[in-house]
Amino acid sequence: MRGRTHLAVGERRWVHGAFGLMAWIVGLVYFFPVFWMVLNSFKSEQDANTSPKLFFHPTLDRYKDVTKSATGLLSFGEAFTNSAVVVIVSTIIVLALAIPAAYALAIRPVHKWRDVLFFFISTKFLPVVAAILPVWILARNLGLLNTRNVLIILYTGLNLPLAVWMLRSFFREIPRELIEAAEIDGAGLKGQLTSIILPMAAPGIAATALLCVIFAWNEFFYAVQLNPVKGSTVPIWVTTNISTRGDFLAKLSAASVLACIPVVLAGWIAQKRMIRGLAMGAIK
Amino acid sequence: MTTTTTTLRTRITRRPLSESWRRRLPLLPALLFTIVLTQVPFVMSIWYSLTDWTIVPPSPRKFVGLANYGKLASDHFFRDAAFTSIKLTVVPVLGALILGAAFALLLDRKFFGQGLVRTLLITPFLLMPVVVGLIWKNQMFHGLYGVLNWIIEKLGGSPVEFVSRYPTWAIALVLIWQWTPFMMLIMLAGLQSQPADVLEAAKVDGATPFAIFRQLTLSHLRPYMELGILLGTIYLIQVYDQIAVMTGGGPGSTNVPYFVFQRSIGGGWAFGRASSYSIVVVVASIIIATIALRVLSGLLKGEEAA
Amino acid sequence: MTSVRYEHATRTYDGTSSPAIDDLELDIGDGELLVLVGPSGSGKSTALRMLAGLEPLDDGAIYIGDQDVSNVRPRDRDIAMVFQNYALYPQLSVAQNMGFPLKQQGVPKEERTARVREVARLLDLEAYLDRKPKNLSGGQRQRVAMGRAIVRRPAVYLMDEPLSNLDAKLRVQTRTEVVELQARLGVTTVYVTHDQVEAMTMGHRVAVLKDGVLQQVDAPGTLYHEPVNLFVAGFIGSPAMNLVPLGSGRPLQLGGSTLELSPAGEAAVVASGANGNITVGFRPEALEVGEGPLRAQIRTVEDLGSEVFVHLFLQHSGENLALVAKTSPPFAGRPGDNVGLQITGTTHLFAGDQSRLASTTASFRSAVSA
Amino acid sequence: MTSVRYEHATRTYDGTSSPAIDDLELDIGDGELLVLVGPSGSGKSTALRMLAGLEPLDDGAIYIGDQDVSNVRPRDRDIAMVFQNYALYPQLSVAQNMGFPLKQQGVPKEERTARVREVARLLDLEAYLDRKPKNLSGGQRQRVAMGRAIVRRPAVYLMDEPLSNLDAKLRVQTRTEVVELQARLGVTTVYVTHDQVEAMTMGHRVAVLKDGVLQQVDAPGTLYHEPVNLFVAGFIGSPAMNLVPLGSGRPLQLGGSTLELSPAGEAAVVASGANGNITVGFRPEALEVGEGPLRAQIRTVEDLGSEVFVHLFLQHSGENLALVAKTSPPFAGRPGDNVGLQITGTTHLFAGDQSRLASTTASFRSAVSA
Amino acid sequence: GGGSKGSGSGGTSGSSGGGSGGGSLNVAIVDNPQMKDIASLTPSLFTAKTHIKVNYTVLDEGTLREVTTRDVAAGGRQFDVAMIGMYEAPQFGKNGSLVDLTPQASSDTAYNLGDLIPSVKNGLSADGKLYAAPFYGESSFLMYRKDVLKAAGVTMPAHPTWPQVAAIARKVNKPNMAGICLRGKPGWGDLGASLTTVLNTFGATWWSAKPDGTVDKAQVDQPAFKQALQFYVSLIHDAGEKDAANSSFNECLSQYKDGKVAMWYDATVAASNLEASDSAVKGKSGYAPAPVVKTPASGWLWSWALAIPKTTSKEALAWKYIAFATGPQYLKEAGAKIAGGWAAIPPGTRKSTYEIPQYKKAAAAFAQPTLTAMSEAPINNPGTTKRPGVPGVQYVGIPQFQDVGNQCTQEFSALIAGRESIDNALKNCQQVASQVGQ
Ligand SMILES: Nc1ncnc2c1ncn2[C@@H]1O[C@H](COP(=O)(O)OP(=O)(O)OP(=O)(O)O)[C@@H](O)[C@H]1O
Ligand SMILES: Nc1ncnc2c1ncn2[C@@H]1O[C@H](COP(=O)(O)OP(=O)(O)OP(=O)(O)O)[C@@H](O)[C@H]1O
Ligand SMILES: [Mg+2]
Ligand SMILES: [Mg+2]
Repeated sequence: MRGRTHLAVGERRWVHGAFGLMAWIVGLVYFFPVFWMVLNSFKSEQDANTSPKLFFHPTLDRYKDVTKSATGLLSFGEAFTNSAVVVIVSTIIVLALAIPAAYALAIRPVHKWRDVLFFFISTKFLPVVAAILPVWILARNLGLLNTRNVLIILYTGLNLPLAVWMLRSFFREIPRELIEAAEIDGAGLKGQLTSIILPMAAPGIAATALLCVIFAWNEFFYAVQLNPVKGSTVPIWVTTNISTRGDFLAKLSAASVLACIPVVLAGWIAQKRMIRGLAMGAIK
Repeated sequence: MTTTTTTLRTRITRRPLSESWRRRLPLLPALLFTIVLTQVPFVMSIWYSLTDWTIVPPSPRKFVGLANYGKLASDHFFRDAAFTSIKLTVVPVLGALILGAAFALLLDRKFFGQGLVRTLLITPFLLMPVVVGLIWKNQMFHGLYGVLNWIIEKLGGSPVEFVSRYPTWAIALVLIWQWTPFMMLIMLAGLQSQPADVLEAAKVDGATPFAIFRQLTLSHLRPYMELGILLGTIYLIQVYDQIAVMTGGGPGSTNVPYFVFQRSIGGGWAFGRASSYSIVVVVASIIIATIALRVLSGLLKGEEAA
Repeated sequence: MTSVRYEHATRTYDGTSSPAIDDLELDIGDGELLVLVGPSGSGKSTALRMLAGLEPLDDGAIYIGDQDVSNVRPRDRDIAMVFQNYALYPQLSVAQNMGFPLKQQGVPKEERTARVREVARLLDLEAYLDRKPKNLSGGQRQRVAMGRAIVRRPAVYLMDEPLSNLDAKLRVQTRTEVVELQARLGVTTVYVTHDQVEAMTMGHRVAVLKDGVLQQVDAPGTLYHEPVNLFVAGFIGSPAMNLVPLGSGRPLQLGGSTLELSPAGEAAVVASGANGNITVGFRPEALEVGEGPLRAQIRTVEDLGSEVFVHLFLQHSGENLALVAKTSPPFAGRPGDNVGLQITGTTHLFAGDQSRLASTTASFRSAVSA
Repeated sequence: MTSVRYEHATRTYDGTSSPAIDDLELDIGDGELLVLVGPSGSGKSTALRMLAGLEPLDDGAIYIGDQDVSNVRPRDRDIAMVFQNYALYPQLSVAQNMGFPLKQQGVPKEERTARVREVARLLDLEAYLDRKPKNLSGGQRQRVAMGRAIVRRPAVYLMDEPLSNLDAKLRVQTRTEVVELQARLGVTTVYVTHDQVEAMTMGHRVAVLKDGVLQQVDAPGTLYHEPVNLFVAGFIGSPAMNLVPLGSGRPLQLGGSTLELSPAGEAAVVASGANGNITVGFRPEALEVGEGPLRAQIRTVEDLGSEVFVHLFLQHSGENLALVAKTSPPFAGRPGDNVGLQITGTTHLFAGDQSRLASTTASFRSAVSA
Repeated sequence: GGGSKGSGSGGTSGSSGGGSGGGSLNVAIVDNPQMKDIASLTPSLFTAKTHIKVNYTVLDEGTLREVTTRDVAAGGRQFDVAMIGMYEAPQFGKNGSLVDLTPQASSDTAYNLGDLIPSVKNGLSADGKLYAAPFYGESSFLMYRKDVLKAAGVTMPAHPTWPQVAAIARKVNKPNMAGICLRGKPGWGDLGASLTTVLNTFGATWWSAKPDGTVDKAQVDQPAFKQALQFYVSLIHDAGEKDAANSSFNECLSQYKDGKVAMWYDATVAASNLEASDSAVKGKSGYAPAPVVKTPASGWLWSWALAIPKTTSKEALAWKYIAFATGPQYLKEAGAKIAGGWAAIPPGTRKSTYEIPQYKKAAAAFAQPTLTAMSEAPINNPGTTKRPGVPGVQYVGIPQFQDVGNQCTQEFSALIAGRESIDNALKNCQQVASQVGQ
């Protein structure tokens, strides 16, 4: 009201201000590499590959370069579409599988639920690199190489343990009485999920989904090994701007900026909800 | 009353599934999916590890028993990689955790532009690992054109060849940079889940901010820290992209995933040998993970199976 | 026929050693309103949860009508329940909360709306139908929980301290509504409360639990005037009955006075063998302060405006015995005054095994004159 | 000198339009126990939080002793507070919770242990000292919160409904302990409660809040017998005072009878100009059921054992007016009976602006005979 | 040919090939500028005429090798045409994983097989069969700043030796301009390539050969090897570029263009960058053959070439594409159409390239030195002793070299960075190299 509402009683204004200032400094320093990348994306290759310069002729040419599409080459648009499809579909499947599983681990727990949970999370310790060959052979034999489907399946597998783990803790936060009340009021599994559990765990589900999206959007290794061709995703597109015989930093920066925008935007928009979601019950 | 009784009766007679199957059913799709997706390749890897299979030059897969495992025992490159792996997991996880906690504490109070600063701090986590590695290597760490050296020179120091001279620390720094926001989010969640009334009670009870932090906040954050360590470890133990683009391996930067990569598709093409490495890694990881999870099961404590 | 019957019903929670409900035998008639009371942790909520199907039975059975429902799922039991902590659906509006059970039954939308509106009017909630529970005060939330239960016409109502968070005025009002509604619909109801007034006024019968064991089931007046044992005597009524252990000597002595029983009372004591330690109980309103052979000192005086509680100390076998008397204002005594006491109402006698021997008239006689 | 003074203290929460505490003027003497009452949401907790330094003042000032503490940090105010929702430290054991404020003051470990143990004994918590709060029942938690406050010897105690979750018996016991402790230590105390008995019996004075505005501060008896306005009259006492708006006609008419005031009362009404609508109030215990000119019908009878509430309907200008009378048992009337009513105690007269005009004796006279 | 196999090449390759009326191909290429140029010209120069749609996958060298090697060797059928290097071509050819291109190439008169630079053709062949058609070729030579050397009063000999170059480097070395840029970044194709040419001419070798040309013994622990490595590393330490352990072609290119180094030993293709119109050092450079010590020539030879995996079902279409991409016609058409102009057309594959007038003009500064370097590359006899894995200069043409080279150059790079001792590095490398052939 009077601007003093941020101050607790007896708190001194300059102390408050000093902490604010410190946070700003930390934030700016921390963000600097990203800022530098964005800055470089507006430079010429010449300017980018030399001593740091703050003053230069900004140009959008690198953006033109990287978005210029030639038939036959993976274009930004295609990569973006592919990424979007792969990420969205896999995240939806993850949630569709993880929600019932989390229900069975948290709300009406199965016998030995703890072991099941350990199993899920322990699969995250399998080194992705080490599994690539059998995975590649399986994909080859199933005719899945060079398809989006193989990425959808793998990203689902990558994120599923995390999602089960997190959703289980969120579901545990839902007061037991609510579920009991719904049961007494005559609701079955579907009724309980749609009217109680999902709406209540919504911030948690959103946080989980966002993490899945981030990890899937940025995944490079499986994508390049199993589907490097035209059907591939944004990270592959970004690396096509790297060159072994010539400068590429400015172009790469421009490409990276474009590639990161969707997830960065999603992260920025969802950060509050994400914190709320995590606070809800990432623990327990 | 009579109508209720009859509906009651008809409902009672219908009981298709036993209780335990009704409970298990929702779990099965996810469980089957995970088992098929992780265990089938795992079993295949076990089989490969018992052969001398190489792709280049193509050789017939010959069963060699445990020979690959025998050679592994004396492989000091593998040991070095394991050691590097530990360093490149422990240092970034702890570093990111500490920094993340510090940032979270800074962000937990209201100030002008709080949302914006949080946004700035969160961004590194959202970037692609490959891109992060390249930016840091070429634009921050570069011996000649890097911003860090530029600053060092402006301050009168002599340039440092960060990546080639201190590869472990350079990679660790980048990993810390990228994972601090994640830890920060978790810590922030922890701080914000701290009940406001408890903090008020502490103030009234005469506790200074430092006393509140040490005596109350720290223990409240504990499970959140454990979660951060768990998730951070899971992802950081697998780091590959940043190493590939920053150093391309070498002493001090080849961790186990990169080592396995080199032995297999990265040029070794010896899939029999490489598979034996992965099996060892998987088994070791699971042993460590199980111990860690049981120790950490502060995370699951107090939840009795219902 | 929707009577309810607990038959040797027993429930022990995992990780605890003694049962929360122990071998409960209880018959509740069709259309009866049974009030369930007992100290905190005595198993009241557990008893309701067992009936609702939320807790499995470890032993015994529960019947609704003549059907054994021990293995029937909650949603198939046709029960409506008001939870102790409301258990409102936070993301649904008040109207949706109250309409939820109807929706699950497939009641068409218009009928749902109409019935919800009717109940909301009854509970004075019409103005809040579109709000979310978190924007309601505690009392309003509790009324929504009540509304969600009574919007249905189930076989049985279960209400777990449904009025505990209402302020005094609203509480009186809502209590009356509940009683009238229950009488009108004739739905068998189990009602848990820790409020003395509710316990005494609402139920056809009152059941008293202690540590999971049923102590007494009776009409409220019977409970008040003829408690079966020490526990019930001390639990029903506020301020509580004065209970004085008088040992086994004869005649009964208190603070230098002799307690003279009516012949009937005397006979009962004798008949019981007069063994064990006898405890004498008399309610605060049966203790008259002013004249009387018993000498006591006033400790505090609590003037509630409409009545006065006088807390007294009595020297009895070397100890300070605390007693409470209730009188009408004005009361002139002050803390520290020495006053005389006499019993004017019923006196209860309890045997060493805590059971009641007799309720009789009695009076103190100065020991000196004896 | 640890008197407390609110001086024009005002607090408006962000996002709300009207102040939660509005221009509060209140003097609390050194060593006084002031009870704060008011309906839910009236600002009781806010008033305590302002005094504790947890809410900034938007206007006015607060003094502890003769120091203006408006800008002093909570930890420097030397206050101990029992929070409405306990606010226990979940990660600390009961003993650590209670020892926390002492630790902050640097009290050495042995002394801390000793003092905690002493308080635990007082509150019957000795068996639980090593438990974490989440393993306690609601009542036990509340006692820990209480213990954490009283283990200190602060300048001021603030207690926000500290006994609300205890069962009747324990409540009476703890209430007595608190009063004795406060008297012994002489620490200035502000005590919030919604319990009528506590309000009437614990405090030296009682302050009544409504919508953030202080209505009356007085000794409990004064409050009960001479409420300054309609709100206080209706709020204090349970069952509440019967309040009947009688309009502005003279003589005052109720249900076909005439209300005949004492000369003093009549004079007061006349002196006030007799304008506006007069409301008449009389407490349930002042209403005698049986003989009397006023004819009413019994609606329900609530027999509490120790007393009986009779709910009545009275035809008054075409409407059913609800009245309550309180009598001693036994009461023979049954719902539906027609009975006569008469006023036997004080009658309060309130003006159109809700303020009390006079408290006087009055009686009804049959209109027919007038 | 494998035309009878089903068209199971996964998701995106639309219609099955075989006919001349169209179809589509999956082609994997490396991320060099010349490859990107052809990718953007393919629709107009190839698809428009043949109606064959070409889907390119552009990958960096390392990833391309991972993906194509596995695809070709294990039959993934991910690609119909794969770009492979000179290192792989003969090996894969001998393994039977690649289609022999000789019949088609020799019967296709427009393709003009005889026009290929012989050393390149030789390097891509095994047992006289051509397994990959060269798209791009390079050798290595020494680039130096004429102005800088002149200012320092030194002249570059026409055929410099390494000691001479080292002396010049040390002489012109200044705090703000290093004497020479040499590769130091780990990788058999990075540090491994430059260093191996130095090893060769110092008389060192990775392995000795048995009489039949197969691997005999690892020679990393021999004095000559240590001497060469010592020479290379101390030259970098004394007069090399900053952060050498991190530098390869691109890093040296930036520094050379930025005036931070006076000399640079690297791929001949660099010259087209230095002489490009926007280059700050245009016209200031001289080009000398790769320095030598004990051998007459030491320049490397490398080619990126297009090959057809045996597993593809579209052999005919694939050849059509290869004939277009590596044929003489493309070279003539591309110059006018690509952003870099004539100087940027794929060099080092055909003799006829060096007769195109526009190219001769645009590449006047380096065309001749490049052609000479390529022709003189000692592809069958790189060192002073008999070694396995020929043809091959800067690599040993055996499957294990990739892995050995990677691991050893990691050690050597650490040595350059000063994190490792030379003895330890050599010991580790010897251990790795010794595992070959056991
Ligand atoms: N989930 C549980 N696990 C273990 N013990 C429990 C559980 N719920 C209740 N109890 C124990 O069972 C006993 C009966 O609990 P119950 O909730 O039925 O008491 P109550 O009579 O409803 O008490 P209140 O008046 O406090 O609500 C108590 O001792 C309690 O501690
Ligand atoms: N943090 C807050 N933000 C906005 N409004 C608030 C906040 N806290 C309390 N209020 C409002 O301020 C008013 C006074 O609240 P307060 O908690 O002081 O009431 P109270 O008298 O203690 O009530 P109760 O008896 O229910 O505890 C209420 O209308 C309440 O809704
Ligand atoms: Mg209960
Ligand atoms: Mg309050």
